[in-house]
Amino acid sequence: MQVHKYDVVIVGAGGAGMRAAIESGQRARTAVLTKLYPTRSHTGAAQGGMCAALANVEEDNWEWHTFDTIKGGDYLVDQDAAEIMAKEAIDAVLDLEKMGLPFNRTPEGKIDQRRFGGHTRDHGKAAVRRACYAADRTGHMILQTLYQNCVKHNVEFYNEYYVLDLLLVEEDAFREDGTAYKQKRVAGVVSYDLATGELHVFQAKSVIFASGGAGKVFKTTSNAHTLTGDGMGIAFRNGIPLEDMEFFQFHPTGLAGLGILLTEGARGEGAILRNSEGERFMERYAPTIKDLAPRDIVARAMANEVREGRGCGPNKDYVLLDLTHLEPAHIEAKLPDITEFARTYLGVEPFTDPVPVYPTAHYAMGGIPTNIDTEVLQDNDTVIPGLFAAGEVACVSVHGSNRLGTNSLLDINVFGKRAGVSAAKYALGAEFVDLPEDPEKFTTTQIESMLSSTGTERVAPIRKQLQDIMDANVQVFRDKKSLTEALVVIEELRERYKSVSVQDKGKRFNLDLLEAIELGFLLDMAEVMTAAALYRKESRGGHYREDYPDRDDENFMKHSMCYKDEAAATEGIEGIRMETKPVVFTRYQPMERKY
Amino acid sequence: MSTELPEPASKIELKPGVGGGGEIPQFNITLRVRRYLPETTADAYWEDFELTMYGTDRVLDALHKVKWDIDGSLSFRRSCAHGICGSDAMRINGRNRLACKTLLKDLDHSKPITVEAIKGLPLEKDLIVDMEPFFQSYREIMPFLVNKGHEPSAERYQSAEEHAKFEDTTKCILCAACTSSCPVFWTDGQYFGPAAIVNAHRFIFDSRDDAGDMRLEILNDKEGVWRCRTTFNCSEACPRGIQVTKAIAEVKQAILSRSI
Amino acid sequence: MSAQIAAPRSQRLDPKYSRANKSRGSFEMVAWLFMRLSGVALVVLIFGHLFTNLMVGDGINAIDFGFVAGKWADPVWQFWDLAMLWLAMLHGTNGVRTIINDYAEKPATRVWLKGILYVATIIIVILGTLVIFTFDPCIAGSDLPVCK
Amino acid sequence: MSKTSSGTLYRGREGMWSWVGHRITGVVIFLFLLVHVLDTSLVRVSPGAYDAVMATYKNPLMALGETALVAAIVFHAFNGLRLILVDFWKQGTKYQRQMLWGVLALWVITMLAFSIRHLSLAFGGH
Ligand SMILES: Cc1cc2nc3c(=O)[nH]c(=O)nc-3n(C[C@H](O)[C@H](O)[C@H](O)COP(=O)(O)OP(=O)(O)OC[C@H]3O[C@@H](n4cnc5c(N)ncnc54)[C@H](O)[C@@H]3O)c2cc1C
Ligand code: HEM
Ligand code: SF4
Ligand code: F3S
Ligand code: FES
Repeated sequence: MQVHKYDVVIVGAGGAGMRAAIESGQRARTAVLTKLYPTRSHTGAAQGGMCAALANVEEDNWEWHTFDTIKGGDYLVDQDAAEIMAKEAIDAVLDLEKMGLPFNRTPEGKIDQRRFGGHTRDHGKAAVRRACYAADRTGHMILQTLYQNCVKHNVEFYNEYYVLDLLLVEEDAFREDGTAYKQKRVAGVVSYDLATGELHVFQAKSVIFASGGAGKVFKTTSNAHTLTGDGMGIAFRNGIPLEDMEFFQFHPTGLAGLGILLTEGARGEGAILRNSEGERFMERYAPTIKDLAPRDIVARAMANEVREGRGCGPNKDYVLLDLTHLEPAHIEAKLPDITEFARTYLGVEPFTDPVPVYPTAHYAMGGIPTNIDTEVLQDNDTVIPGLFAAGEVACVSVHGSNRLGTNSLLDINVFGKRAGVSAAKYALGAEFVDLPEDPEKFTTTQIESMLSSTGTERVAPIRKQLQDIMDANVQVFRDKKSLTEALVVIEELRERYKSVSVQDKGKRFNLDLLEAIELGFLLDMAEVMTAAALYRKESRGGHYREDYPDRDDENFMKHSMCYKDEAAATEGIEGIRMETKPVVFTRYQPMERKY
Repeated sequence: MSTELPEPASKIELKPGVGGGGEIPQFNITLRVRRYLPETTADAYWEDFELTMYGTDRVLDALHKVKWDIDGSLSFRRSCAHGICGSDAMRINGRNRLACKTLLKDLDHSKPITVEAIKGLPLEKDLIVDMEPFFQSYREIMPFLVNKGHEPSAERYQSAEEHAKFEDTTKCILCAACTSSCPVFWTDGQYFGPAAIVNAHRFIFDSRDDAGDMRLEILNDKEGVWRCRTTFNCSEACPRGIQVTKAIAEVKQAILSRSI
Repeated sequence: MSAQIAAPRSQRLDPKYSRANKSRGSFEMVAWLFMRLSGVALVVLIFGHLFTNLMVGDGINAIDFGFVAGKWADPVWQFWDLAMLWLAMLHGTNGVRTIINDYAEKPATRVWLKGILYVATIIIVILGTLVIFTFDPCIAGSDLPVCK
Repeated sequence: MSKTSSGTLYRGREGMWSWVGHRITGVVIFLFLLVHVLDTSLVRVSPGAYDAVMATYKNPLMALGETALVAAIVFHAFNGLRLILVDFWKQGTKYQRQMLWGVLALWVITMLAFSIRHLSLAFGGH
């Protein structure tokens, strides 16, 4: 084992991690640990755009953006955070432009903007052009630009280092009212070097989690194979709660059967959805903004069309994204990559034929709870000094129960930057926390037992069954029955996971071992998502309970907080404690959500 | 785009059988993988796997099938699975391709499909190579915007024509398919390689950048652009369809016209 | 216990991968340009050479001491052959130099091979030049009519 | 760095194979040039010596060799011009493949003409 000391350690080199690194790297000694080469991070897959009320092409302002974000999130958004994000969005885009991001331009040479779902002018009057973009590879350009600037600023990367544990110590402390509690403090992280199989302990004053999402819990997903919820899983195991995990976004337009995403930007540029009768069905579900309604609404509408027998194809299990009425030259200029996806992976020519699409698991609205300075919370309001989180892994709650398209690239930039600044600032004024005894013990035991296990279970079948049940039972529509069924299967799989063994016993590039560890995180996250979904007996945003089809502000206008607690049980699930956290309101009162 | 589009029809007649469909074909393949397990055997060797695959499967799916169902020790990098992260460049049937973008149905099934690591970078295990020399070249060409003037308060303007000059090379995902397909790079590992030049091009021709001269200076080296023998392997290998050789030619010309 | 260890596979690189010293000036560029310019010139020179020597009249059968003497009696052909010698040798030498750079990995091998190449080139170029300039049609044993 | 046997040959396309050809012909011509300068130098030794060497060139078997050499030169020359166009003509990289077919076509024509003339001279000679 080797020990390294840094002021700031950042876990993850996606958009959030690198945006933080650019800030903290210039202020304090910073290391970035990432399980992938930085440019392999899934931020690079984002296509459509990043929104900011620049008002470059039409009238717009950040207050409207705030409103859209809050309404899009079905009022479960923390309004102070949304306000900050919408306000700082403008600088976030300009920062990227100054770092060199090659945005598409208007004829005058300004940053061009396009429409995206749920973004409107003047509180819902009409769709507005707010998304800044670089063709349909905005995320790619953001990731590259951030990496380029990390190179410029000589940020230290530890590539292919898997962070497997967080080192927290607990101290006795007292609240203002005199009650005693355990204050968590961060000491560092434990990581596994893929190339050598060695463990490295990183002692740090500040740790930022920016490890991305957990989409691989589902079978049909736009997420990368490597998005296995590691950061959330590590936090959860270490007693940090997870917020709003029942809200998972299903993106309407994934390539049918594959899940590969076709950006909402396609609809922003004028593409529309049709069912087997050739009908533009969104006119029925969202008469004002139709195909540009927020994702939860469109995804549900699609699933509903399929359920009611208006799906296309031999199994009537998808609908169509129609671009055929658009100019080929226009599509080629604005959406070159996704048209290529349709050609490569489905063999469909989007200029002449509509493309088969179906909702695909896309984005975790929930995650590690933080405040607006990205400090991680150990309960509803106690900050863990030195621990920060940003990006998809975190839940500042700017997305509430449903994220608007383009708000995530924005989130990673705004809160990534804030995390970098806050972490460096904290580290410069703090002392190292002593490492606990045998800091790597948990990880060593875990690895050893997997390598030496004589069990007969293999990773792949367990993961496949997990993904299948999640797709079948915890997708766009859910109810008590489907969720409980899912939980039974998950418990069974967890049991089988205990006797999982790996075939590769080596030290070098043992990806077999790491897939096994990742499966552990997936199982945890699936359980938490399902438990939280059972707990929330209402329908809101991305979470739709058929047995409770209405929003219930009286009982559920609050965030869920899921704790690991051996002594507790929620909805019959052992080891999980469910609490709630109030939503922050500033000026928008909940209204019915109509488009 | 600021022109208003006419509203599309609310209902249209669909062509019969639109959106594909029908049975997905199934077929058998032999996947011949170049294995290298330094911890158990000293030398690389070929191993064959007989698999039943489907029409929509890619080479990556075949590799996963082997790893997940047959031999967990088979090692390769991958992440996004749709050609955007650049993890899984490998030599498929003798040519550099992304495993996640190569559909099995497009390959010849009568012969084994060979899969091996990309050439020219140190082999670590199975299909995994050490990417560090590759990234080192990338870092050396100053792959970041350098701007000497005052920071403007809003964005810098750039016309669509100026943008078009370097747009092609912004698509690079650093997969190394090009560099490791270059005959010069195989034998002279010191050559900067096409990927580094592509990324230099991306900045040299960006109207907002002020360090183009420095990059041209770096590439005007004995291991720089003059090393390129225009074999076009790089252009043919690039999964992003970047006109790599053209970009290199433009950099050569920029150096020439600057010196003359 | 907390030893300072450099981050592997990050900015700092194993010296074995680092590039050899930068080349000075624009030698490589000039060499590259020369290859193209000399190439164009060589097309004319070599095709003319081949044509007059192999295609016209009796072709190769006509080539003998007298043929050479006849040609070099004309300063145009003297100059032609001289240019061809120099350009082809420099072009070829530079070409082979690149090939050595490509395939010889060890610096020592590179130096040796290039040394041999340059020596050979110098000898051949000097020899050829001398032959063209000091050509004497009436050298001992010549039975050409001019010498009678 | 782990060295290990390198697997299959890279299946490059036209660009790579034309380069292989260009390289091989370049080296062949260069080696011939060295010899050719040496044999021509014999004109400084004695007419007899020169004529004796020239006589070997006139052997019909050598004629085949000469044809091969000219084939190499012609390919190298035409492909060299193609490379120059790739480097300096704006559309060069786009049409490199078509230009290669052009090179090969010209090469075949030139070689047909040359071989007919040269071989009939060499074989049919005196
Ligand atoms: C196909 C697709 C299209 C999208 N399009 C848009 C869009 O148009 N607009 C928009 O706003 N949003 C979009 N999103 C959402 C958005 O891209 C993501 O939510 C966002 O990029 C997440 O960024 P991140 O930095 O949090 O995580 P990521 O970019 O996923 O990065 C995670 C990082 O963490 C590292 N990591 C993970 N686990 C570990 C570990 N255990 N140890 C060490 N390192 C670890 C990884 O190596 C990686 O570097 C899209 C998402 C997808 C999947
Ligand atoms: C007939 C006219 C000729 C033309 C148009 C021509 C053109 C070229 C060009 C353009 C190159 C550069 C290739 C590159 O940089 O990729 C080149 C390379 C070369 N030429 Fe020529 N050449 C000609 C004659 C010759 C002759 C007579 C010789 C031998 C003495 C020769 C030997 C070489 C060699 C050895 C190379 C290097 C090949 C390589 O690097 O792969 N060439 N030629
Ligand atoms: S230029 Fe193309 S092949 Fe080369 S690294 Fe970039 S994307 Fe890959
Ligand atoms: S393969 Fe190599 S030789 Fe030049 S054209 Fe591409 S860099
Ligand atoms: S897995 Fe990302 S490019 Fe293939």
